[in-house]
Amino acid sequence: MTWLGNVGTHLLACVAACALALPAMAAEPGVTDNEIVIGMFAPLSGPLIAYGIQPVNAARMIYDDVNAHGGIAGRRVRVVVEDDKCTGSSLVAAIKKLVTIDHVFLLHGGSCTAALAAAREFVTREHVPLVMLNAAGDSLVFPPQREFFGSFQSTQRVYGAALAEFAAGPLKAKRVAVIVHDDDYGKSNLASVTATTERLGGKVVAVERIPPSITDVTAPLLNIRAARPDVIISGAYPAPAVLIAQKYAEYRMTATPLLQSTQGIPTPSVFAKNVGDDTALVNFYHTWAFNDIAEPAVHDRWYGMYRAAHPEDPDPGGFMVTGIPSALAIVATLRRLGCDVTRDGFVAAMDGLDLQTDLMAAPLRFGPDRHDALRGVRVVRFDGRTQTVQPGVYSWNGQDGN
Amino acid sequence: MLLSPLLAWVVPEYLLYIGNVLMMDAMLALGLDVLLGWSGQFAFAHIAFFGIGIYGTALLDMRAGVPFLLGMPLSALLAAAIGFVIALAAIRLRDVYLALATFAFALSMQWLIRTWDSLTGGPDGLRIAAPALFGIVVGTDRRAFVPMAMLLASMLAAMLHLTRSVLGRSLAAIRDSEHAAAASGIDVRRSKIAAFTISAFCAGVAGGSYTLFGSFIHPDDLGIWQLVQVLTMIVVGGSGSIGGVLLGVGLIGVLPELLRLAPAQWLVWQELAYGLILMLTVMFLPLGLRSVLRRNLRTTVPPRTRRGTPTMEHTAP
Amino acid sequence: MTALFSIRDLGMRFGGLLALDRFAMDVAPGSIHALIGPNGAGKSTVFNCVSRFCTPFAGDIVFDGRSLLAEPPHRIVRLGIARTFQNVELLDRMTVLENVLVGLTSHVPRYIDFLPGARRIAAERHAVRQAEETLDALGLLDWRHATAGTLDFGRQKVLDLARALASRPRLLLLDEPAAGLRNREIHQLDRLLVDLARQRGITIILVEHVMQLVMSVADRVTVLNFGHRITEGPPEAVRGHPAVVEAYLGRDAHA
Amino acid sequence: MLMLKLLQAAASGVVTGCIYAMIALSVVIIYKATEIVNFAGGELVMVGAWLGLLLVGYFGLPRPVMLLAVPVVLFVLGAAFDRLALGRIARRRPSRRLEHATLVVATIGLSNLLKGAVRGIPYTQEVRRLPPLIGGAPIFVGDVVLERQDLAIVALAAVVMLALWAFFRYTLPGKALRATSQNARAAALVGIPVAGMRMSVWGLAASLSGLAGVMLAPKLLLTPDMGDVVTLAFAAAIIGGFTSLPGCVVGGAILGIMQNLVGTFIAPQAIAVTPFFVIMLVLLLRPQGLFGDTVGVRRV
Repeated sequence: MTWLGNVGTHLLACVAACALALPAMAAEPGVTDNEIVIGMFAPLSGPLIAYGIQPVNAARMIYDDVNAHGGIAGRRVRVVVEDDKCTGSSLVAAIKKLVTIDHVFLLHGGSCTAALAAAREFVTREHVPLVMLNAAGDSLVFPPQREFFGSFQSTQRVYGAALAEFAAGPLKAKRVAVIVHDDDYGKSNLASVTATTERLGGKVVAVERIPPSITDVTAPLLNIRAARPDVIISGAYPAPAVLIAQKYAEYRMTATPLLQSTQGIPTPSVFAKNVGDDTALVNFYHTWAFNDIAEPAVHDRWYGMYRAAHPEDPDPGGFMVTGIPSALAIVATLRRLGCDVTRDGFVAAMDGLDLQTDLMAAPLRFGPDRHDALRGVRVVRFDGRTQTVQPGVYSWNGQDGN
Repeated sequence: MLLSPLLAWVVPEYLLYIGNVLMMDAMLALGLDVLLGWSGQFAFAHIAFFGIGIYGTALLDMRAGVPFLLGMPLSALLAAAIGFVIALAAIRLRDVYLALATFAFALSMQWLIRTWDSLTGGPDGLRIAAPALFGIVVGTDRRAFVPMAMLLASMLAAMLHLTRSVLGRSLAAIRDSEHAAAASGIDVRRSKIAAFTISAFCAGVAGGSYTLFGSFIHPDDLGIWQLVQVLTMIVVGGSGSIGGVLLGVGLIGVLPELLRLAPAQWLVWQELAYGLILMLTVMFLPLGLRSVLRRNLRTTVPPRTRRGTPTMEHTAP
Repeated sequence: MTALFSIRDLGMRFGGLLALDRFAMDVAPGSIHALIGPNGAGKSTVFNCVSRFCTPFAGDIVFDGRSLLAEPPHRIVRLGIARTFQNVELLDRMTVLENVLVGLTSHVPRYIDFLPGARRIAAERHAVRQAEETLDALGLLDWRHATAGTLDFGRQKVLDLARALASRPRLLLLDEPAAGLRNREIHQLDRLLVDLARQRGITIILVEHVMQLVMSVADRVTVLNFGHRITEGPPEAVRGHPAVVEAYLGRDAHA
Repeated sequence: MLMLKLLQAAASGVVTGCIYAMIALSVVIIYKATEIVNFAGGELVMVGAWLGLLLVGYFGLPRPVMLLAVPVVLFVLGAAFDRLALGRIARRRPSRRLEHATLVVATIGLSNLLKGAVRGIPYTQEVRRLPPLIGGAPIFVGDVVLERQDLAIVALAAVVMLALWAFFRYTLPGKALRATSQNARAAALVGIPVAGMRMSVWGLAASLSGLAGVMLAPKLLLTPDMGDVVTLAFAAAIIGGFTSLPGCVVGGAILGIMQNLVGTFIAPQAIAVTPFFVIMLVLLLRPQGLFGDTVGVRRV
């Protein structure tokens, strides 16, 4: 329970200190004697609600828990939630409302990197810290920007690098085939797979960039089969990921391991049911940034907490946990600030974050020149029924594919 | 208009942003209405012309150093030129085929923007550098508000002129009956091409105006759903009339922002609500909300006393 | 007699259906020429060919010594041919006045939109005055600001005619002007047509089912069935023609 | 190897093409009867598929019952849409031209409505799949792999196409529908209930879409956005001429094969744009498609 801290002992000291610091802080937006306002935004409508509704609920659960335990330095956390629809214009409207109408202290949200990028100039100009919820694209944290903190469940660079490393290491693969989408996720996934593979002495023998709307994956899989790879790395989204696994089995390619990035497999049991044929999964691996698969105790704790906090949603999907790490990082940083809560102070404190949690595969770390929190993920073998976490954490070295 | 400089300084940036978006949507919708409401053609290409306006203005500024005041009209002209070529090829098609051909054009343009990385930034989107007007860098909602209002005002003036012009009357005639229009000497083909071109030009201007306050554009923002939003505005307000279109832009544009006041769990049903609004409007108010507002203002009942010597007399059947 | 307007061996096909088969007719200047025949005989197709809405595969249409087949639809009215429509093709959402202004299109210079303000306004005023004269002549002036779609059917038919007359045609094609009118109205139409032809010298081709009108006003009648010309002649001669009685009059006489 | 690639791409393309064809058939019969392009065609497929999953997966109904129930429910949905929305629009006619745009807008409204309704159900947030009706090991023809369910899809598309063709050609209601579509006024004169005909066409098309959804769900995967596939159905229909039933199937197969060939020999990135190019090219060069019986070009 590192993140909860020693609430009782600090409380009195802080309240006293805050009373002294009060006049200096009156000007900081979103912070009063007894309240810190956090502006959250995520897709609550439209095609991508799976990345918004439950993660936001999970983050709120963390804040509610903090409040239930006395708040942070005597202040309660108040959350204002807005819908961003995962479109640029709606997201910018949401952020501008949160900042200029609700006067929030910081922004916490964003599930879609491309939409979030539309807010870059405004956030930078207003100097509002923006902690990304679960966006897994790279464009806002590479190169790092002062106000943006992200990659709490890692980014495409990490997924790509981890799978390439796993392929070169335990699987001893020399020839790698890559299948990704023709969007920003696909671009950075491919870049880091290529760079890592080449660094480790392997070779990318086939690159297939497919549209997310693809209905027939025959062509890319024929191309891959013709390239005779030792391993196939896929960065596809859920529906194409299923089509790929099916076609891969149909073409008897299951001797070649199939490695899938997280975004294609939100809930493994549903994925297996969709593929419909466990023989497709005899040699199947995927990345996962969380420890809830490896350790049932971790799973039970966080899912139990969610069910208690949101009894109306008793069966959360696999992406629910993606709302948690960023909230934990915010709470930990606010605690370190104590009562002297300013935006500049928050940014500086975030830059020094080094948070070890039971939930994440690796520590969440920031630095002045590093605003991507998580660089290590686990690789999980999945045969359609059971998930076996492979030993070790696979990490991105911070350079490949930059 | 006179108030706008004042407004731009006292109003929170969020509201200014909404205002700017509404003004841009108004230009987009007015342009689409030239095609849909005036000449009765149904086409999806509008969103592509909007994209050409955005990417054209931004790239001319950033890559070639062409200032906004030159780059925006140039991009709009480019949109108009492409619109003209499409019109030449597509205008002879029947209604449905025109809709389908332009549907395909809009989607392939989106694909082209997404795929042509080196020019457009492709799937990473494009950061738009703030343009300068007369040496003043704009790029924020506050500074863009007045130029946006001026752009919209000029477009409104042009539209008013168009409604009173012979071309405007010809388009209205084509919308109501192509046969009667042609038999009365209206060159239907030429008028339709003109409407298509003007419409594309307006979309280009609307796109160019986006660079005044928008700092980023992504190919995902140029999809069919965005066009359906504009379409909803026109249909709900009342197509074929400037006032109706502005009314629709105001209502439908503000709706998602009003919904922010609603409980979060309602938001999931937004899409359904849009569909319902669209259907109910075309079912019960084929001329849009405007017709409700105007019903009391303008009467179409003929006067009781009549002068002149009628050659033919009619009583109601 | 030199014909102002003649149709020569016209052939028109819709898919597999032969709509017109070597159809021919000549119309003398200043005359009222009726074109009759049962439903689907091809009468409206003749008009649509003249309006250039459809293109025949054979034959020619000549007006004033000039072939119409080379002309696009909007040029026809400029040559002096105006028409009305069987089911009334009004510009429903425009006002009565605007409908007639549209009819004046062929007399408005095409560059008018680009004229300087004062001259444009003067030209527009002139057009409105002409339109109002036409409306006045047909008794629709009081409705000039009404939306055309809201008029009753009878007035809509008059407006359709007003729009056609506004172009000051030399040849007027009327597609069932009497359909749906009452007896009294038909009587007035009768007077109007005669007036147009005798006083204003407008040549009229009349497609009509109301035989009472045809027999009263027509100088000449052409009978059409299955795309063929069955017979042609003065009304009295046609009335007694056995093919006509069988194909057409026998059924419609009761109407 | 090249030959094998070519054959496999073609075989698989035919199957996907038949999926497009099934949806295209529904779009085309509506167009033939009412001259409306149904932009909600894909959403009807989507609703059918989710409904099938609901009946089998949640209520545990046996499959034959589901196969019967889905078309029935969809028939009601389609007929109700025509009756309540389109019929009302067609009756009050501000102007003929406007009416057409309005009817298209109504189908766009229906598309959003259905999508939004399904999206509101939390279960649909994740991609789902309906297990195939026919399972079993794939069949090898030489080195070309053919899945049994794929063969079933091809067979079904052919059967549905033939059945519809026969229906329109030989049965009385079918003939009445054809007459209605060719000349509604004349049809009304000879006593065909035009409004009822239109309604049943919509019902028929919707139930066909629903059936297609149930059959295709194992291959397409269920999401609230799966209706976007209607674009591909449009392309298939346009290749075939947009009014021809066999044209849908041939057009679908051509498109499916073309997409796979483009993906295999040019770049998979170009797969998405292939149907759009096909639509534009066909409309530019040969608007009547391969088998269109009406010319898509007007004189005015």
